[in-house]
Amino acid sequence: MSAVAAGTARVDPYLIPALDGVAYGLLVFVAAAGLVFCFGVAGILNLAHGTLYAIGGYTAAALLDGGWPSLALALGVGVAAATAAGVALAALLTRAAARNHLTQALLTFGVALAGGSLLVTAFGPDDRPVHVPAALDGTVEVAGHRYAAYRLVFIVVAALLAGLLYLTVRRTRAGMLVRAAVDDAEMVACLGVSPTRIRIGVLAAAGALAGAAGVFGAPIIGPGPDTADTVLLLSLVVVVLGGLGSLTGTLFAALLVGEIQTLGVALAPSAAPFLLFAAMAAVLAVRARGLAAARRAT
Amino acid sequence: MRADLLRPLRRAVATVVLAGLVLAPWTVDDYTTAILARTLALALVGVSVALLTGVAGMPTLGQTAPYAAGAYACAVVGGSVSDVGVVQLAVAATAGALLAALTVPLVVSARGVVVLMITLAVGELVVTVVGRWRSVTGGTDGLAGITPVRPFWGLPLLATDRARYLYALVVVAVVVGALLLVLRTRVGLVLRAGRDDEARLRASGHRVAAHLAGAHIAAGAIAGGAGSLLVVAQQYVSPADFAFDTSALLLLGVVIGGTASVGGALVGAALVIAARDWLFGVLPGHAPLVLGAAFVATVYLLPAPGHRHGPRWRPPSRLPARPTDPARAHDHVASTEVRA
Amino acid sequence: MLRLERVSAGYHGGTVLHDVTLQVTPGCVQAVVGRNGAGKSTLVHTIAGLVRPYTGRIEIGGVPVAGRQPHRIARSGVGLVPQGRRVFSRLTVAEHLVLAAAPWRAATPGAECWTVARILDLLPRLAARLRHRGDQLSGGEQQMLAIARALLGQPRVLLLDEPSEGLAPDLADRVRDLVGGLAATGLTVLLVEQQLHHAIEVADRVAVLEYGRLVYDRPTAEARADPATLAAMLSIATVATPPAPGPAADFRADTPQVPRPPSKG
Amino acid sequence: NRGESAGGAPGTLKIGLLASLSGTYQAVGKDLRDGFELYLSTHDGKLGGHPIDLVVADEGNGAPTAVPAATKLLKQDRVVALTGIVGGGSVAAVYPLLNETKVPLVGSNGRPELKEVSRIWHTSYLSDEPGAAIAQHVRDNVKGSVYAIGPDYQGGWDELRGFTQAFAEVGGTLANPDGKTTFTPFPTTTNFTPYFARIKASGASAVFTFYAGSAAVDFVKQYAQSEIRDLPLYAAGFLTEGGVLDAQGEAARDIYSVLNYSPDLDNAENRAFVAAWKTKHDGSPTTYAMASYDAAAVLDRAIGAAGDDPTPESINEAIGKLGQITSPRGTWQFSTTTHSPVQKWYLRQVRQDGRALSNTVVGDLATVGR
Amino acid sequence: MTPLLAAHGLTVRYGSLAALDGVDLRVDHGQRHALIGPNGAGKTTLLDVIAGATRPVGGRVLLAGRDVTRRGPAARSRRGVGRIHQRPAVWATLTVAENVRVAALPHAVRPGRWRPGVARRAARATADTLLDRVGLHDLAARPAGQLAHGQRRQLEIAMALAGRPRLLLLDEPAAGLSATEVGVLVGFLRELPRAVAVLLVEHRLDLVYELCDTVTVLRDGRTLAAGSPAEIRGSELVRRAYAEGVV
Ligand SMILES: Nc1ncnc2c1ncn2[C@@H]1O[C@H](COP(=O)(O)OP(=O)(O)OP(=O)(O)O)[C@@H](O)[C@H]1O
Ligand SMILES: Nc1ncnc2c1ncn2[C@@H]1O[C@H](COP(=O)(O)OP(=O)(O)OP(=O)(O)O)[C@@H](O)[C@H]1O
Ligand SMILES: CC(C)C[C@H](N)C(=O)O
Ligand SMILES: [Mg+2]
Ligand SMILES: [Mg+2]
Repeated sequence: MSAVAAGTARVDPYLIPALDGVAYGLLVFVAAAGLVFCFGVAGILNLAHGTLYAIGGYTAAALLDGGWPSLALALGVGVAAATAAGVALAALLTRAAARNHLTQALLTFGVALAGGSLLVTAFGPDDRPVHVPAALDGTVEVAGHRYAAYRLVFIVVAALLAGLLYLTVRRTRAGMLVRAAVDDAEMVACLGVSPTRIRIGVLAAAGALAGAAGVFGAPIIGPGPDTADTVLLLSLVVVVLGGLGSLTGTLFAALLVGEIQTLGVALAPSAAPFLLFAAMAAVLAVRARGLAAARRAT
Repeated sequence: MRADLLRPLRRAVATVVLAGLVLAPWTVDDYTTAILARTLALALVGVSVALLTGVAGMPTLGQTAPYAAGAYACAVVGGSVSDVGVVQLAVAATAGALLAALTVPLVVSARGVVVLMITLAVGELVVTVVGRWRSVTGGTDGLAGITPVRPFWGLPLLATDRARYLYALVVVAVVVGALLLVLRTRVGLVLRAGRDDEARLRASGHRVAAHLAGAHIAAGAIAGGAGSLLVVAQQYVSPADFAFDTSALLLLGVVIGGTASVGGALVGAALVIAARDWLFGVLPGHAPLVLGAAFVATVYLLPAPGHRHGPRWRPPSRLPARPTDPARAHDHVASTEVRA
Repeated sequence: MLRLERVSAGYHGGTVLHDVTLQVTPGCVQAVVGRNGAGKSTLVHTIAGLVRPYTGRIEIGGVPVAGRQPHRIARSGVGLVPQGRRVFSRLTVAEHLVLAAAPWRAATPGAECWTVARILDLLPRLAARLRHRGDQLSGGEQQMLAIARALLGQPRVLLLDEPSEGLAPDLADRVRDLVGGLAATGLTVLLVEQQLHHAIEVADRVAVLEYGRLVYDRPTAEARADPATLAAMLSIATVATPPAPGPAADFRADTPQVPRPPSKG
Repeated sequence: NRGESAGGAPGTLKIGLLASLSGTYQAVGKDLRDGFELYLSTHDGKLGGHPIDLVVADEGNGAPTAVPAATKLLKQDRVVALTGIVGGGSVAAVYPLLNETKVPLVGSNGRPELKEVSRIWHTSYLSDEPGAAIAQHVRDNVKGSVYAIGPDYQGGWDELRGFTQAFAEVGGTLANPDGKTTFTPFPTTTNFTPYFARIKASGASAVFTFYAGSAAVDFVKQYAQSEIRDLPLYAAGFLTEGGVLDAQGEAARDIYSVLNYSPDLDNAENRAFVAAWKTKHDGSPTTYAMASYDAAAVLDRAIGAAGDDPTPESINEAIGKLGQITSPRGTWQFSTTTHSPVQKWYLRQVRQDGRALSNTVVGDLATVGR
Repeated sequence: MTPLLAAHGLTVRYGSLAALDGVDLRVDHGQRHALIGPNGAGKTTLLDVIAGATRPVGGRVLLAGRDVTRRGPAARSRRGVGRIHQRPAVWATLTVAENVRVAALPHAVRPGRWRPGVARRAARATADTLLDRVGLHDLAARPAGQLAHGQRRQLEIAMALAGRPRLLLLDEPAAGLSATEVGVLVGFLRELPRAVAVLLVEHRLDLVYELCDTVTVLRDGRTLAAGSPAEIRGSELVRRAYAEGVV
């Protein structure tokens, strides 16, 4: 009896961080979804991903007033704006996309720098407050601990997104076309489909995902001058850690990042600043060895 | 575009740039000279990035790590052991090479974006360590008031911006010259081959992992040496000098300069860094906007890639249908492609 | 159906194809042979839009297509089996088949529509590999997939760039027969082939490319009757079928201009 | 020919202002610039009778961008004095340049520990002073131990050390398990929930902290939704200062903080300052703007006292002789040892003020300064 | 005498599919050995295993009596295994001549004896001769990425020979070559020093029967038959194997 109590006592302080790790990981997954699609699946390195997210975030900050209708409105406007930005990016990318990732990086990083600067000019240098619907603003009781209700929202959003993405990418013709275009855009053209259209579609979809993530994620990450960088870095980490293009891999990577930044911090606070990057380097290096061993030369 | 035009053009540009660099400190004010000296150090890191990214095919965001190792090693040695520039340079290069050697197991088997992320992680870890190791590095506030150096035993201390700049220029010229010579030997050939197709290189009997490790360590040594130049140039060093955005800008500068070309990387990295520092001065608060727009514009100005569609943006009618020996028809493309 | 008129094309401003003029009528198989590097693949790519011609006219079904984007050309009914297979390495065989299928595009009148079932019946090896990704297939299996991919697009003009490469002999024969059968249903076929006997067996006409110029273009019957000329063109000792003795005409003198067969419709 | 033009009328002087106009602390940087410009515009664009050419440069995210910008101000524009500078790290990086060019710095925000301050002046504070000022109050009002947490960089170390040292001196105990302050990685930490779990487990009765900028927003918002939201939160005033308070919204209600300034201070100087500020900007001025305004005031008097042809040297000398300075925060003077203000600190609480929340002064704390 | 190559019980599995299932193979010094079989029989996989590009889950590879199963492709190449790939693999941005030189480099001097310049000069000389012989001399300065398909195959042949192999693994060397170039290839193989052993995978059986003295037939990852060309040619079993590959 007392052993059980002692056991619970030892576990108890870590319960909330562990739960939070899940919620935070799912938030990261939602934030990264656009990049998963754009970079992981379609092979377009979009360093303006964080900026697309920030567009959604600022929209949420501007439109949310604590009621449900405003959430719907913000979602609509945020997604539309970020989609439009994605399409604009695709238009800029047409010539560069024929080249390699580094050129894409140059262009999209330029867009991110300029776009971030414009957003700050438009919305000011401060972090903007976000008013979520009152029903979500409170806390809920979890195993005797209080926990922010809004964070639990991400369990639902992430599950929906993951399912949707998986079905689109794996099961639809559009998803197959996108994957095929990464391999050989010319052969896709020879099947009668314009690679330019695919690219525009990909960036529009990535923009929409990032915009939606920005609206949903605004109460937790951003919107502010650093939001774009934070989201971009986390997303890149998660996408690459997840094995580029694998949705389940990305989901696990996001959860890992989430737990490292919560449970890991709670367990080993002094190592906290090193945890994320050390884990990332280690995982990637080990996996690269595995891949190197399995590489087939034909 | 033609090789026979392009090559003399390159030569001419290189000569003008070099002459300009030598004469610069007499034509501009101290401020610009100081910035140029710092820029030279960063451009040398850019060269090491190009060596890895373009020549060896390992895109990197982590050259700030050996750069930092070199800089702090130099600062520590400068403060307590020797004020001789070449000694500091050697120590810094060794420190950079050692750090690079330590990370070899992490990077050699990875490729592409994965290397990018691993090196990013290494860079961030090193910056974190540097920021917390206060007794040696002075923490996040950095080490200020570093003693001036003399280039060689018996020479006077470098007391002016101009002297420091010239010292940096000589070191950069020597290192880049040496690197260019080495790359013209089979070392460069094999590295480029590995970038194209590694499996084939292995099938031909080359030890690819050893080549890559060698390139990585050499790049680390170069970046370490650049660290010592940074310390000389700005007499101050802090973890912020090695932040992620520096790596990112260097990589982009290298892309602008043409990833596989060492000279291009030097110029590209220098341009980007100088633009950043200069824009910060003249356009307070709007530097990112201008810099970003400049990056976008650069993509459109970069030479066209070798593309199957041929001259899309040129009206075909302007091209004379040259009756050519098919064996020779593409020779001019050859020389531009290799450098692209 | 497929008409090229004085087409020049190449890469990066250099010219590979010089003034090629060629016409393939529906129901015909036009074979193109030539030494390595002669420009056969460049010709195929130019028709498919992957290489943009510098000058000249290309017509498909009477519509000029030169300079159009590849996907527009593909939509006008051109199917391509490229050299080197170029299957999508990360898509499974099944996904290739789904992607390539263009059921909305009517088959050539008189020809049966290509369905996945029909393909798998023709190439049973693929049926056993449906869940393999493109890069997990053997060379021959990839070639089969490339053929399947082109057929499922219900092409009216089929460009085959060395389709028998990497196929085991029996299968290569089967593909050759298939090509003949396809033409019989009214398809227009351009067949690039290194194994001359394959080409001669199915083709209605044989053309020879040399340094990017069309130096020979005759009905197969003529080529059979005069194998020595063809052999000389290709600077080989014999054409697979034993050569019948005949006068070795100087082809350069009498075939500067390609005689055009009357259009069948 | 720096100060005097040929006609005998006072010549134009160049003053350099270096502040973060981009990057993490850009809100702070803009306040520094606006505060200084406000002083100029309410004083005919003149300091000490000389028309001023204010050259603004961007400090960016820290030292690497601050150094070239400062080099430009000092070596190209040849300013007679430098002001601003948000980050302590930037000050340390610029410091050797100041010695080289012999130009005084009248800093208005970040202040690292420096060995030699003959040319360095600050109108803001030393980073350990806010914590030291509030320690006694916390000791008197909290029954039980206090948990100390802050960002892991020089600023954070100094702010927290100020509190924990003074707190221990007056007999307070920390709730942190090992008795040492918990530091969170900076600026990477955006999720504080795991730390809140540790605070909960420690059984603390209150929390003391320092964050600024976007980290402050994250901390406060998450605190309000955490399981320790009922614990009183004491902080160095930057936690709820200026724009971050708007972003925090309701979550910031009731937080206690300590600062050398609040816009609702009741003195003539402040009323004029706040009124002038509000004609140009939305909202109330911050301590950052106020310190920069004061830096202008300091330079105004020092240039006036530096003779007809003020040089960097003479201005520096004059600053040392200023004595009492009347300021929106009340009167203060430079400490002779640290060259930073000996000033009074106020206890503030976030409360409803009309429609918005604001930092309301609820009491005076100690006067601090060495 | 120990055979040049001895493979025992080689097994490679991809999921439930056994690409190789306990294959034994023996190639003697100087032997011309053909490997044939329908598509997907496992021929390329077997070459991959011998060259070290694929690790088998079971079995051993012995080169001149030494177990090299755990060695990588580079080590095996330095022990005299040269190969060309089914899909021509060349270094696209290097020129044709540089391709051959790089392929020659590790083999130009004995390892351990470093004499500056010797390797480079030797590699250059090798490149010149070989390019002449495969007929790519005119294209020597062209980036290999611009070669036509068949030209790449010729280049790869030159690259394989530049490594002075003792065992030459050829994966469909004649595929995509025009009749003229096939003639050149046949000439090449005929003129190879007698000591060089060849393991030839080819679907053009006329070439196989013409060039090789031993033929091994693979099917579904197993050895179906082995023997002299005459035996294999007449074998009903082999004929059926091919036919079944079609159905
Ligand atoms: N991308 C390219 N860039 C430049 N030149 C090229 C390119 N592709 C092919 N060439 C050149 O064009 C010429 C014709 O090539 P093509 O591929 O059309 O020949 P081919 O007749 O198909 O040869 P093969 O039988 O070997 O496939 C060759 O000399 C080749 O080197
Ligand atoms: N990486 C892989 N993953 C899964 N299956 C594979 C992989 N590589 C090869 N296979 C399968 O193994 C079998 C043997 O392939 P291999 O390439 O050795 O055939 P092959 O005899 O060379 O055929 P071909 O004559 O068509 O080139 C094929 O059925 C192929 O699908
Ligand atoms: C905004 C301020 C609280 C910054 C802090 N003084 C620092 O040193 O960075
Ligand atoms: Mg071809
Ligand atoms: Mg094979």
